[in-house]
Amino acid sequence: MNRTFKASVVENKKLINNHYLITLNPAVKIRKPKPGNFFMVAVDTGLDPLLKRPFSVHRWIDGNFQLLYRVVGKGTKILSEKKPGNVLDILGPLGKGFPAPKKNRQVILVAGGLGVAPVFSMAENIKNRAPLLFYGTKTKKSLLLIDEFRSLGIDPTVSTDDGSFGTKGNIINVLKRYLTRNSLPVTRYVLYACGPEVMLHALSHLATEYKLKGYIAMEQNMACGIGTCLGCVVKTRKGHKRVCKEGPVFPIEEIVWD
Amino acid sequence: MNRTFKASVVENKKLINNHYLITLNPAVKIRKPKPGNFFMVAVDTGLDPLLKRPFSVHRWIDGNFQLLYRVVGKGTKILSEKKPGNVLDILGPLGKGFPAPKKNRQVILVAGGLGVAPVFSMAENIKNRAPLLFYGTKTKKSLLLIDEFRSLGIDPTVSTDDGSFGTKGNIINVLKRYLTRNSLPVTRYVLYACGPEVMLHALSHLATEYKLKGYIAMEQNMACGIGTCLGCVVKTRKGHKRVCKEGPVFPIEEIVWD
Amino acid sequence: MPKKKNIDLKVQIGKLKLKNPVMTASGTFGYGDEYAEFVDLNTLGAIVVKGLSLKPKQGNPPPRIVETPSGMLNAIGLQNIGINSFIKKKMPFLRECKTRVIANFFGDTIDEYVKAAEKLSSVNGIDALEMNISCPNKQSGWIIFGTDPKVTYKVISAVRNSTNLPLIVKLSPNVTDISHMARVAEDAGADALSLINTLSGMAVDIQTRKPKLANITGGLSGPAIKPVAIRMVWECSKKVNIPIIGMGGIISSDDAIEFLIAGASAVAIGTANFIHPGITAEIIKGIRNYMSSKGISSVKEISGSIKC
Amino acid sequence: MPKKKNIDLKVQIGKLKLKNPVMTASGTFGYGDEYAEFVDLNTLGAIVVKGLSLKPKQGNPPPRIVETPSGMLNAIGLQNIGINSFIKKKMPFLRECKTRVIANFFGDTIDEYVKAAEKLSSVNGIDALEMNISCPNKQSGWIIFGTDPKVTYKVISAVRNSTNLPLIVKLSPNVTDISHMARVAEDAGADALSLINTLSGMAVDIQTRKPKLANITGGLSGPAIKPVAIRMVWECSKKVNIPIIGMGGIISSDDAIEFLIAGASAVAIGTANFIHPGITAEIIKGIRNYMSSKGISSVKEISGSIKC
Ligand SMILES: Cc1cc2nc3c(=O)[nH]c(=O)nc-3n(C[C@H](O)[C@H](O)[C@H](O)COP(=O)(O)OP(=O)(O)OC[C@H]3O[C@@H](n4cnc5c(N)ncnc54)[C@H](O)[C@@H]3O)c2cc1C
Ligand SMILES: Cc1cc2nc3c(=O)[nH]c(=O)nc-3n(C[C@H](O)[C@H](O)[C@H](O)COP(=O)(O)OP(=O)(O)OC[C@H]3O[C@@H](n4cnc5c(N)ncnc54)[C@H](O)[C@@H]3O)c2cc1C
Ligand SMILES: Cc1cc2nc3c(=O)[nH]c(=O)nc-3n(C[C@H](O)[C@H](O)[C@H](O)COP(=O)(O)O)c2cc1C
Ligand SMILES: Cc1cc2nc3c(=O)[nH]c(=O)nc-3n(C[C@H](O)[C@H](O)[C@H](O)COP(=O)(O)O)c2cc1C
Ligand code: FES
Ligand code: FES
Repeated sequence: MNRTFKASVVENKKLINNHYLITLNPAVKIRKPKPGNFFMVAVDTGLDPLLKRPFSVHRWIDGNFQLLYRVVGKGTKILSEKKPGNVLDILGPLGKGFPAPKKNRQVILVAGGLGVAPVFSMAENIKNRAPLLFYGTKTKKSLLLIDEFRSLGIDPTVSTDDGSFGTKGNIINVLKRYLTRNSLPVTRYVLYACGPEVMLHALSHLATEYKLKGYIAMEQNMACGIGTCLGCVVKTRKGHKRVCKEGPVFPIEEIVWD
Repeated sequence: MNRTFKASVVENKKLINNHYLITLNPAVKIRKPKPGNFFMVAVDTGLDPLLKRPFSVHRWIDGNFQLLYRVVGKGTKILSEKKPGNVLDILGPLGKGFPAPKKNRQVILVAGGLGVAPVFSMAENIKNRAPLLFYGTKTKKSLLLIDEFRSLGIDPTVSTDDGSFGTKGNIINVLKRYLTRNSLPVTRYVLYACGPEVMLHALSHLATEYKLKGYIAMEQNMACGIGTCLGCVVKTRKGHKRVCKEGPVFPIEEIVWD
Repeated sequence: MPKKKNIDLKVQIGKLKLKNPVMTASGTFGYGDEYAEFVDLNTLGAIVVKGLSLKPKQGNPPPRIVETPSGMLNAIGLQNIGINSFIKKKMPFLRECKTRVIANFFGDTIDEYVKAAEKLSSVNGIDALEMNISCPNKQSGWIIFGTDPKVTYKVISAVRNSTNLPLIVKLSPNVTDISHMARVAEDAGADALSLINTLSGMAVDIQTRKPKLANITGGLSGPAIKPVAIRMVWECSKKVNIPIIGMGGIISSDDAIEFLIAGASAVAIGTANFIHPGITAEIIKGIRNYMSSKGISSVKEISGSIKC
Repeated sequence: MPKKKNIDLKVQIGKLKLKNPVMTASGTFGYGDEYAEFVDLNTLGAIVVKGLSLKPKQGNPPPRIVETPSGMLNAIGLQNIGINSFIKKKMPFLRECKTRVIANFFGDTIDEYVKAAEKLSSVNGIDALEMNISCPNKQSGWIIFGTDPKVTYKVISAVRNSTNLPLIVKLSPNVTDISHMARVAEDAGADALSLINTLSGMAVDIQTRKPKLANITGGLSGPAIKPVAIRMVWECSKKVNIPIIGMGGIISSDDAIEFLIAGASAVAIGTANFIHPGITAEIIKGIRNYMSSKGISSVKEISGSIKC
C-alpha cells in the first residue's frame, strides 16, 4: 500500500480557541496507523507553504482518521480554513509508534497540552489495561477529551497551570506525588508520554530519579518525514536519531537533554 | 473611496472549457468601474502566487462585479477553485478605460477570444449607439456571450479559425472586407478592440491602411497595477507607457509593434 | 509582560534622524505620489525614490517582470525621468510630506555618479542620498560597480567627496563576501549601508524557449530572498560600525523585526508595496505592537539584539 | 505537431551514459533505499547519494531545518555514515538498482578529498564521483573550498589525479562570478559541473531572538532559488565545454525542461523529493510528454536550445 495519498476533508471542527479536529477520508485504502504514528499533511497546493506538516494520528474510525491540531503558524492557519470536500495531499502513516506495554505493567499515560492527541490514541488501544492518565494544560478551557477518556473507563488526573481545574501546577509534580504515595515497585510502571519539551524533560528527570521506564513522543522540524533529509534529529545516547524514523517515540532514557 | 478591498465570491461558474465567470461582492462600497478598467486580484493568501492578477471588469451589477477569465497558469487555476463565501483581496478599479465615442461616430467593437470580456462591458455602455461587433475565436465552442450581445440589440459578426461558426479565418480580415464593401467615410468609424496581441497588431495595420481611429486594450505582465513598478510598459510613439496607468486602453496609432 | 505606553520608534542613520525605522525601497514606491491614496506618507520613516540618473532613461523593452515562486524578477533597466524632471515635477510634492526624502541614484561612469550626487545635494528637501552600485560600469566593460572592491571604493569615495548629505551605499548581494564589500564601503566614507539589492536571476519560457524577460536576466526580489538578505545583514553588522538598512522580502512586521534583530537599524519595504499598497503603515503598527507586548521602549534596543 | 513515438531520453555526462537526464540531488535522497517504496529506482537517470566523508560525521545539533517562503534552510552539517559503512551497508542495495550510482563526497582538507576519491574509485558499482566543494577548508581558516579560485583549482586537480571515474564538480553559488569558477573547475579537470548548491541564508525567531537553526546559517534550497540557479546554469553553459547538471528548485517537469533549455545536460531533483517522494518518476514522464507533444526525438536537442 502506497503511503502517498489524497484525502478529502469530512469535517474540520473548532473545538476550543485555536484547537481543531479534522476528519479525513483517504481516497484509497491506507495502512492502519498505530498510536504514535504521524502523517505529513500538505495544507495547500501552492509552493508556500512548501513543506508538509507533521501531525500525530489522533483517532482511526472505520478507515477515516482524525488529527487534533492547534493553529500556531501559517500552515495550521491554512489547514483550519479547509472545508468539507477540500482535498489534501498526505504521506503516512510514518514513524515508530508506541510499543505495546509488557504484561503486568501498570501503564501511566502522561499528556501535556496537545500531546493529548496521540496519548488518547494510545489510551484507546490499551483501555483494557486500565491505564492511569496524568494530563496537564494551561487552563481549564484548554482541557480536551475529558469525556472521551471517561468513556474509555479512564478517569484523568488533571492539573492546570492556573489552577482553574484539577491541581494547580505542572503535571509532572502531580505524578511525582502520586508515585511517592504509592507502593507499587517502580518496575511495575511504564510511562507513555507526549507533550511540550519542557514537560518531557521534567518527566525524564523524574524517570531517572525513580528509575522508571517508559516512552516519549518527540517533536522536531521536519522536511521529508521518511528519514532522508536528516533534518529532524534529536540527541540520544547513541548519537543523533531521526524523529521521523527511529522516533517519534523513544525510550525515555535514550534522549539527551541540553 | 479606498481601492483596496475584500470581496467575497458570490458565484464562480464554469462557462465552457477553462473559461469561468466569477461574481464578486465587495465588502465595502467601491468606485464603479468603467469599461476597460481592471482589477488586481489576489487569488490566494500564501506567498505563492505572490502577485495579484489583473482582470478586466466584465460586468457591474448593482455593486457586484463580474470577471470573465480563462485558466492559463497557476493563479487562474487557483481562482477557478474558489467557492462561494471565499474572500479575495482586490485592488481597483484601475487604469484608463475606453473613452466615450464622439457623437455621430459608428462604433466598431472588435473582440478576439477572451478580449470579449471588456468589449462586452463597452457594448453594454453604448448599446444605444448601435455598435457593430466583430468577434473572432478559435472555434464555435469558445464563443461566449452571443445571446447577451443579442439582448443588447447587437448582432455579432463572427469568425472562427476553424470555420465551425461564422466565417472561417481571422476576424480582422472579416472586418477589412466589411470596410471595403461599405461606403461610410473612414472618419465616421471608431474602433474599440481587445484581444490577443496578434489580432491587435493586425488591426493596427488595418487602421493605418484605412486611416481608422480607435482604441485598443493592451495586456502586459503586471506587479503593482498602480504605476509604480514600471513593469508593465509597452512601446508607444511617445516612449514607454504603463499599461496599468496610461492604459490599458491606448489610441490604436500610439502603439509601436515589434 | 506589562504593555508599554511610551514606544519610541525613532532611529538614526548617520546624521539622518527618522521618526521610525520603516522606509520604502527604491524602485518600488515610485516618487511617493502614487501611494498617497493608500498610505499616509507622513507616517513613514523615509521615502526612498526610484533610482535617478542625470539624464532620463527609457529602460529595457518589455516584458520586464515575471513572477517566480514567492518572488519576482524585474528588469526595468533603471527607467527614470532624470534628475531635472524629478526636481521640477516630483520634489514639490515630496517637500510637503512630513517624512524624510532619500534620493536613490546611479551612473554609468564615476563622473556621472559624482555629477548626480552634486546636483541632488543642492536640492532643498532631499535629506540623504542612496547610491545604487548594482549598475554596470561603462568604463570597465559593463561589469557591476558593486562587485569589484577597487572600483567600489573608487566610486564611493568620489561621491563621498562631492556631497555633505548622509550617504547610504546600497550594496550588490551578488558577491562572494558581502561583509568585505561592506567594509570597503565604510572605508570609502559611506554613512550607512542598504542591503540587499536584488539577486541576479533568470526564467525561461519552455514553450517559446525564450527568456521570460526581454533583458534575459533580471533582479530577484520578494519573500524568496529574505533568508539570503537576513544572512547578509547579520554578516555585515558584525563587521562594520555604520548602520544598516535591511531589505529583501519584507512582507510583514515580523519580517521587519527579524531584520532589526539580525542587525539592521532600519528597514525598507520593496516588492510588498506591489502586493499590499498600504503595507508600510501596517508594518509600522506591527513593530509598535511587538514592542508594546514585549515591553520594549525603544526600537534601538531591538537592532542587533540577536542571541547567537 | 505530430506526437512522437520514439523518444530518446539518453544523455551523456562525460563518459557517463544515463538512460535519462533525471538524477537525484545529493542529501535529498538518502542512499536511495528509503525511496524505493515511492519510486521505481530503476527508472532514474542516476542516484546521487548523500555526501560522504572518510569518517562518519555527526553533523550539526538540531534544529537543522526551517521552512522559508517557497524554500527551506538546512544546516544538516554533512552528517553521514562515512565511506566504509556506505560501502558495506548501502552499496549492496545500490548495486542491484538498474541505474547509475554517483557518490557525492567532501573533505576538510585536500588530503581528505583525495583519500575519499581514491577509496570510492575502487568500489564496484560506483559510476561517477561528485565532489562537493561548498565545504569549509580546515587549512585556510574554514573558508569554503569553492569560493577561492586558487584553492578550488588545487583541490579539483588533486582529486582529478586520484580517480579515473567521471568527476563531477559541484560548485558553490555563493560567489561573485560563477562562470569564472566553472572555468576554473574545467581547467582543473572536471568532466562535468553540478550547479547549484544551496545559497547561504539565515532566519531568526523574533520571539526568542535566536537564529532558527542551531548552526545560525544554513543552505537555502527549493523553488525560491530556481531563478538564481537558471541564471547560473545559463551563464556557465556559455563559458565551458563540459556538461552541466542543473538543479535548484525543480519541482515539476516544466522546471526540469527550463534548466535543460537554459543549458543543462541533465538535472537533479532535491528538495522536491521531500514534498512529493515520487516526484522524480513524474518528472521523467513529464519530459517525455513535452518532447512528444513538441515532436522532439532526443532530449539532447533541448539542452542549451535557449533563444536569446
Ligand atoms: C511527529 C510530530 C507530531 C505532531 N503532532 C501534532 C499534532 O497532533 N497536533 C498538532 O497540533 N501539532 C502536532 N505537531 C506539531 C505540528 O507539526 C506543528 O505545530 C506544525 O507543523 C506547525 O506548522 P505551522 O505552519 O502552523 O507553523 P510555522 O511555525 O509557520 O511552521 C514553520 C515550519 O516549522 C515547522 N514546525 C513548527 N512547529 C513545529 C513542531 N512543533 N514540530 C515540528 N515542526 C514544526 C513546520 O512544520 C514548518 O515546516 C507534531 C509534530 C511532530 C514532529
Ligand atoms: C489589463 C489586463 C486585463 C486582463 N483581463 C483579463 C480578463 O478579463 N480575463 C482573463 O482571463 N485574463 C485577463 N488578463 C490576463 C490575465 O491577467 C492573465 O491570464 C493572468 O494573470 C494569468 O495568471 P496565471 O497565474 O494563471 O498565469 P501564469 O502564467 O502562471 O502567471 C505568471 C505571471 O504572469 C502574469 N501573466 C501571465 N499572462 C498574463 C497576461 N496575459 N497579462 C498580464 N499578465 C500575465 C501573471 O499575472 C503572473 O504574474 C488581463 C491582463 C491585463 C494586463
Ligand atoms: C521593480 C523594482 C525596481 C527596483 N528599482 C530599483 C532602483 O531603481 N534602485 C535601487 O537601488 N533598487 C531598486 N530595486 C531594488 C529594491 O529597492 C530592493 O532592494 C529589492 O527589491 C529587495 O527588496 P524587496 O524584496 O522588499 O523588494 C528595485 C526592485 C524592484 C522589484
Ligand atoms: C537537506 C539537504 C541536504 C543536502 N545535502 C547535500 C550534500 O550532502 N552534498 C551536496 O553536495 N549537496 C547537498 N545538498 C544540496 C542539494 O543537493 C542541492 O544542490 C540543493 O538543495 C538545490 O537543489 P533543490 O533546490 O532541488 O533542493 C543538500 C540539500 C538539502 C536540502
Ligand atoms: S524529516 Fe527528514 S529525516 Fe526526518
Ligand atoms: S503594473 Fe506596475 S507600473 Fe504598471
